[in-house]
Amino acid sequence: MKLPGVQQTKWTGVAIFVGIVLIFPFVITQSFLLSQATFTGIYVIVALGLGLLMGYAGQISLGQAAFYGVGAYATAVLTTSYGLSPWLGLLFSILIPALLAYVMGYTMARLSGYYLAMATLAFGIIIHGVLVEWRGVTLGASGLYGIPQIQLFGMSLSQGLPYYYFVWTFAIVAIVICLNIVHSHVGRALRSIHDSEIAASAMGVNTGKYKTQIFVLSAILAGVAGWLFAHMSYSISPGSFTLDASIMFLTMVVLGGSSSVWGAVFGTVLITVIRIIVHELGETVPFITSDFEHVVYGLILILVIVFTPRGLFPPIAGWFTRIMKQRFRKNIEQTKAS
Amino acid sequence: MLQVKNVTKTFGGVVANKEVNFSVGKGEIVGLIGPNGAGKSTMFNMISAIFPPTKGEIIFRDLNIEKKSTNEMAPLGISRTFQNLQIFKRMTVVENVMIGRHIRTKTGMLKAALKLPSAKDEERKAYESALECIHFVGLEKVLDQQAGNLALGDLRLLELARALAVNPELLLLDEIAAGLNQKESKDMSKLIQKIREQGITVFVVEHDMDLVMSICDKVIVLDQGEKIAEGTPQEIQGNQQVITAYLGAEEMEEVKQGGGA
Amino acid sequence: MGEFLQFSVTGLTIGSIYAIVALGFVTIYSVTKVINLAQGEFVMLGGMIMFTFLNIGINYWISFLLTLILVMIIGWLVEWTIIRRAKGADPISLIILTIGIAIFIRGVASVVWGKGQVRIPAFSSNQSINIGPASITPQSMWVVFIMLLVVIFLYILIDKTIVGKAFQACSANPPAARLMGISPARMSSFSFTLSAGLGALAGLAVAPILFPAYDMGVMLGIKGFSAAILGGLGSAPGAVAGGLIIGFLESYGAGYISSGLKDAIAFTAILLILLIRPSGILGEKNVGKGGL
Amino acid sequence: MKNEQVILETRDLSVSYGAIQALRHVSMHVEKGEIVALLGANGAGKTTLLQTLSGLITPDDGTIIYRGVEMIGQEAEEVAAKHLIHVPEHRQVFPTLSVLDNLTLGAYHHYRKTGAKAVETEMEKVFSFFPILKERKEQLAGTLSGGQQQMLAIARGVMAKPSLLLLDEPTLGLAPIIAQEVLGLVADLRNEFETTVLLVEQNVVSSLRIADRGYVISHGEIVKSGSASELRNDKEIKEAYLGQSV
Amino acid sequence: MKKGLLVFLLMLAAVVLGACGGDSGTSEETGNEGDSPESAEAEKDAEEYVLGAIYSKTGPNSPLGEPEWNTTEMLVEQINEEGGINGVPLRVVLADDESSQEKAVQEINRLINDENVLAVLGSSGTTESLAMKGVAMQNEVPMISAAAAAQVVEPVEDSKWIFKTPQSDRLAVERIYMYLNDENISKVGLLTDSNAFGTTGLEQLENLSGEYNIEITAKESYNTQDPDMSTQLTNINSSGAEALIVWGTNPGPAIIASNLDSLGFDMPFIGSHGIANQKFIELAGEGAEGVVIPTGKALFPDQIPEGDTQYDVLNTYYEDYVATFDSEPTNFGSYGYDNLMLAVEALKNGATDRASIRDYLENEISNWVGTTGVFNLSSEDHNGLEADSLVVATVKDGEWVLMEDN
Repeated sequence: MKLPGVQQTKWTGVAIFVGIVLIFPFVITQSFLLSQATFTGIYVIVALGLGLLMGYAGQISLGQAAFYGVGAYATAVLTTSYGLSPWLGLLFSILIPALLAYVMGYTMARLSGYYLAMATLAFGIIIHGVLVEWRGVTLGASGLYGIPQIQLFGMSLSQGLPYYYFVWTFAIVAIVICLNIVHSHVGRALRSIHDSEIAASAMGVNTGKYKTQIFVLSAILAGVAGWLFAHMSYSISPGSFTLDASIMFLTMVVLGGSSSVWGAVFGTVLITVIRIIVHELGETVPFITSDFEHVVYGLILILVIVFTPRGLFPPIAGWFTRIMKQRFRKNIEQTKAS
Repeated sequence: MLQVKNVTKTFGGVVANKEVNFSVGKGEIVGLIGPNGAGKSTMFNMISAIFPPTKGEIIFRDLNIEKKSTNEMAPLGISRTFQNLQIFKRMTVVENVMIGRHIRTKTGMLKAALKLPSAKDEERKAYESALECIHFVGLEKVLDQQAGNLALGDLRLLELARALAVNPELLLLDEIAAGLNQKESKDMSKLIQKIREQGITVFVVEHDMDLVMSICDKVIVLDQGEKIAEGTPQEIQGNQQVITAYLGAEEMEEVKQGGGA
Repeated sequence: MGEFLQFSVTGLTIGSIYAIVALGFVTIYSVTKVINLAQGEFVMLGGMIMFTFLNIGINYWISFLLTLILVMIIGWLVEWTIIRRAKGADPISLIILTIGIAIFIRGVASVVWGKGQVRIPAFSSNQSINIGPASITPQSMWVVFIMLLVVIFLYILIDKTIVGKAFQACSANPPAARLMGISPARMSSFSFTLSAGLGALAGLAVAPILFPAYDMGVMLGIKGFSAAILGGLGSAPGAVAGGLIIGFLESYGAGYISSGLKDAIAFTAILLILLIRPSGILGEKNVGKGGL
Repeated sequence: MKNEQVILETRDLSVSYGAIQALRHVSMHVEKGEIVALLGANGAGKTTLLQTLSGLITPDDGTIIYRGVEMIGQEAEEVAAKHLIHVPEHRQVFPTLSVLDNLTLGAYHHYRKTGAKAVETEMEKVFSFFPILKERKEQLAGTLSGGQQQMLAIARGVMAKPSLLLLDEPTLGLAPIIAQEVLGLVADLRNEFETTVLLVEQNVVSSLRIADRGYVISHGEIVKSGSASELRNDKEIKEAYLGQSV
Repeated sequence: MKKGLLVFLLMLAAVVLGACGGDSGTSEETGNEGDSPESAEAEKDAEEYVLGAIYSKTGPNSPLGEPEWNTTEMLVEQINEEGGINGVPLRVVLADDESSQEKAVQEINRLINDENVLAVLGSSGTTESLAMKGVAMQNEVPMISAAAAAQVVEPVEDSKWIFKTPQSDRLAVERIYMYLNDENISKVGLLTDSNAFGTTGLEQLENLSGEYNIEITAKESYNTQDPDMSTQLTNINSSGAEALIVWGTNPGPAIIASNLDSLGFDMPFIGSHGIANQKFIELAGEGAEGVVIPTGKALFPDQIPEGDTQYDVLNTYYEDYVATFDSEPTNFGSYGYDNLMLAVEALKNGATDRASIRDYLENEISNWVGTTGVFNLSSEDHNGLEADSLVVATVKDGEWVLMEDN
């Protein structure tokens, strides 16, 4: 069904992406890069939700890592202390963050801009505090360990190839879901809120409802990512769910651009690439350490906001499309000429 | 169809509307005019529930709407355009109009996420009726363009198409002709009349007097927040109070000069 | 009773630290509507630069002055090279931009000074003073004193000088201010310079208490930001109130409920206050804006 | 000779906001000591013209010459420092500052050069002219009545020692009697301080009473110009405001 | 690795392609730039032993990780200069986990699968070590951690492949309680950092108190970045504590020491081995005087009695380290030393594959003299140290000194 003039999912694009994800481990055999790619998949899921929240609902969250952490801890606690199956754990990794987000979204509906940023920041700090202090359940700062692996078709999913595919299956489903939402009337309504909230509501769009829904969705995605993270790791600790992590997710989204689903994916992959580059350089150039990585992150955020506030993805995609079109045209001309 | 009863609106201490009364009958084109700062936009915003009046009632088809929220207006059958162009700039023309169909779409986020057949079906229907509205205003040539790239005249038409997509019974047009040239403004008059022929009641706030005087059945004049006149265009143009409101008080000046001499 | 007094003294000390940092936020926000999340980094720079000067053997008070000046120059540079180029961006972008600046400054600091904490001598003696059953160190009193000094200084600057009035004018209505010949761009520079100075002053005051390190700005920045928001953005008295409230909440929370949950308690209280008053305790009202 | 008298001149000034062409080839001039009225219906482009003159808007095309100097490209704050003072629409006093502070800010650029003393004489002049402001000098500007705020806005402009004062709808939203009073003050202002005034007004009759000359602007173009008396009796003006007779 | 990067960049391009693919419809472009992957033949030189080491060289744990890292580098150089292990050169692949679990997991995957190491050393912190534990167990690679917390190697049946060299915080706590018993102090107040180090310390302090008849009168905590702990100290003081036990790393304990000083409470300050460094004294200044801690002997090898079995090992190591890096190795350096030397010991004795290294460590290490202590590893104990590997130290005139009562 083609509807000219309506933003629709380009399924060929999705197919190409899936293809690349599929063949990646055959091209790349290093375990290090494979584990990087696996983590990238997990982060992509969080970034997708945050991207929708920022780009489509026009809201900010400085506490996204809290949902990620709640998702991870929900399943970790239930599977280690209560012997629940990880698959049942997934249910709770979705439900608990969703519930938290619903309450948050509902009560914070009155806040915007800096006040909202503050509120989400506070939320992140509170959750982190609870994870650290609720030692009876979370085992505190030193972390919860002994998290079981996920069983699929009678097989234990361990780190490496199986988990890579497992994570990316979830990531691609998440991408498709986000694309569907964005390219539905819901996504259109959200985009309209971004351009003119007043006109959107005059057309009958219930802006508050959609903002809360997106907030919940972003929390669910973060929760699922947390679930994936927990069952990949033998152990999790509150240290993975701090403000730093929230800011990392934010960086990914801003870098790629929040105005499209692919922007978040792009940003996440790009951050991974930067990490690998810094890592590589660090092995040859002595003064480059992870501290240097932070300098680079900071610089990237500054440069992106100053020069391409909509993120790197839209200009790069635009440039790519142009080049392709030109090539295409040339090809036609050549065939005509011959 | 629409009744405004004793409506007063104050911002802080400033009175924007004071005890305004009027009504709009079904199928009419009614104009609301007045000099700058007379309180027209305030009145308009109250009718479209952007904010509530301080006092008084607004009744649409026997329903008090003064306390409703903005997004409840479209389902009731009231839609509007905006003077300072509230176009969704980063969306295409047809997408803009499809937002007008929003209230007729029932697909929730979950269905949309999974792209169920019913969602697809609804999407196609919304598209088709959006196309109808686009044809009606004559924007079919630019339907897949980014709205942000359109010329002013087309933007006004787009706002109109979007408002029509709601299938309104009452259409509120806020300075739909502002910034248009003579010809565009004439075309707009014709279009508004065509809309009325479809049985839609039209209520306009306008500065373009040529437009108001040529299409309106009834004109209401506000000055300093109060209603000073109501009547046919001819009556209004002849009304001394209206002329004074617009051009200044001749007699007052004489009084003052007399006093000074 | 003795405990209560001691908790209060501690709360006052901590609160005053937060209040000075919050005043830095407010100074910039009230002129430019930018929340500078790198404010904590100015505080850190104050401490670390002071350490460097002392380390190369410069006299204490000369180092103090040089530090202030250097940090102010850095603040000015931040505005001139970065913030100015992002004018008109929405709050979300500005938040991210200043987070970027903070990460950048912190990263550079960790490369320059390493990760370790440093010790900086107190302004005056270390002999603590007893107030009834409670006791307070002279440096804590200095912190409170500097906080008061900053409040008075800001009050005089904003309310009694033409520059302060120009500040307010830019804040209320930048285009109208330009029509008076006031340059909002220059005021923005000035506010960043000033607030970097305030940050540095905070850093200098707290350095003898908490052993500065490259990452001290994170915590102080967050608490200062919270205080500024809690007080209502753009209000200097609000910032002081916000800072003190958080300080007391933390101290009483730690004292009477649980020291482990004191941050969670303080932030929960902040959330609740924000839910009741979405624009803070002394939040800005939309003065003079009639219609839409 | 005539050139020396011309304090401000525009040629072919065109301005657009995105798709909207707000001004089309506007050419006009103001002579020293004149009050020139700029008339036209709402949305005709009067405010845009003033904002362009004061440097708030950069035109697409055309020139602005003020006291012999090309002004395009100068920032609003630089323009203000050259004593070309714009008193904006809706008064725009600083509501949270006192009357006195508002006035002091009006003199911002010479206050910074010459200090508080020099401003005092200016302040006295203004107070003698607007006694009501002296009475209320400690009051917050936001708490003044509309008419008083308008006077404050004008007085604030006067504090800047204007060579040319651009007044944007000073009577907007004022009761008729107050509006008359404000316009009367504008006339007195010219007489007393020899300030040249470019006045944007929708109240045609009143403004033409105090103006020497006028321009009528419609859809961003100057459609008519002439002396005040010529314009007063012009039928087209009425049509420009109230529409062609049906 | 370089090729890997390229492909990652390609993945990036893929995202772009993915999004624009529908427009351009020319997808075959992707294949263009990605030449076939280099068949990563990092030819395994059989004549080389490869170990992996992950330490937190940067991030919050860097005070721990850095001496560990340095020690490892120094020792490898020394070993190879002396002709390697039985003539075979030793190579240790060092990796920095930046004090993060995620990085630790990525690095251990790299070391095990890409670098094919025989054993993994590290990491410095508990949470990182726990995260690595999962991977090491899965891949059946011996791992020797430098983390304090006992749960890294406990329960032993779930920790078949995991060993660790630092005295478990359990031992440190026992050492403190022994000291308190000697001093006839029975009521203590606890003030612990809310981070992993402080939390695990707190657990042991609580668990062991009964055994040593210690009554805990107050439990308070603080965050590493907190500016003032007077409130917690006031509560502890009024709880009737006779001594204060502080479990944390710099700067917290230094702030507590000066708070304690200014509050004028005369409770003795008992710290953890986490502040067994000169930095603490430097920060706390006057307030450090009289602070008592349990510590490994690496803090002051010259104060160890000459008759001590560790005397030679410790002093040689200490002097070499100071000569090479111009700083103190601290106790953490000694963990780095023992981690590596235990693995080397196994290799030396012919255990040259993963399984045999593990078996050797578990079965053959007894009375092995390291810098941290004398190790007796067994299938019941993967740490193998006794409380006597710790001594009690106090600050006198700005120096750590061994307490005689030992």
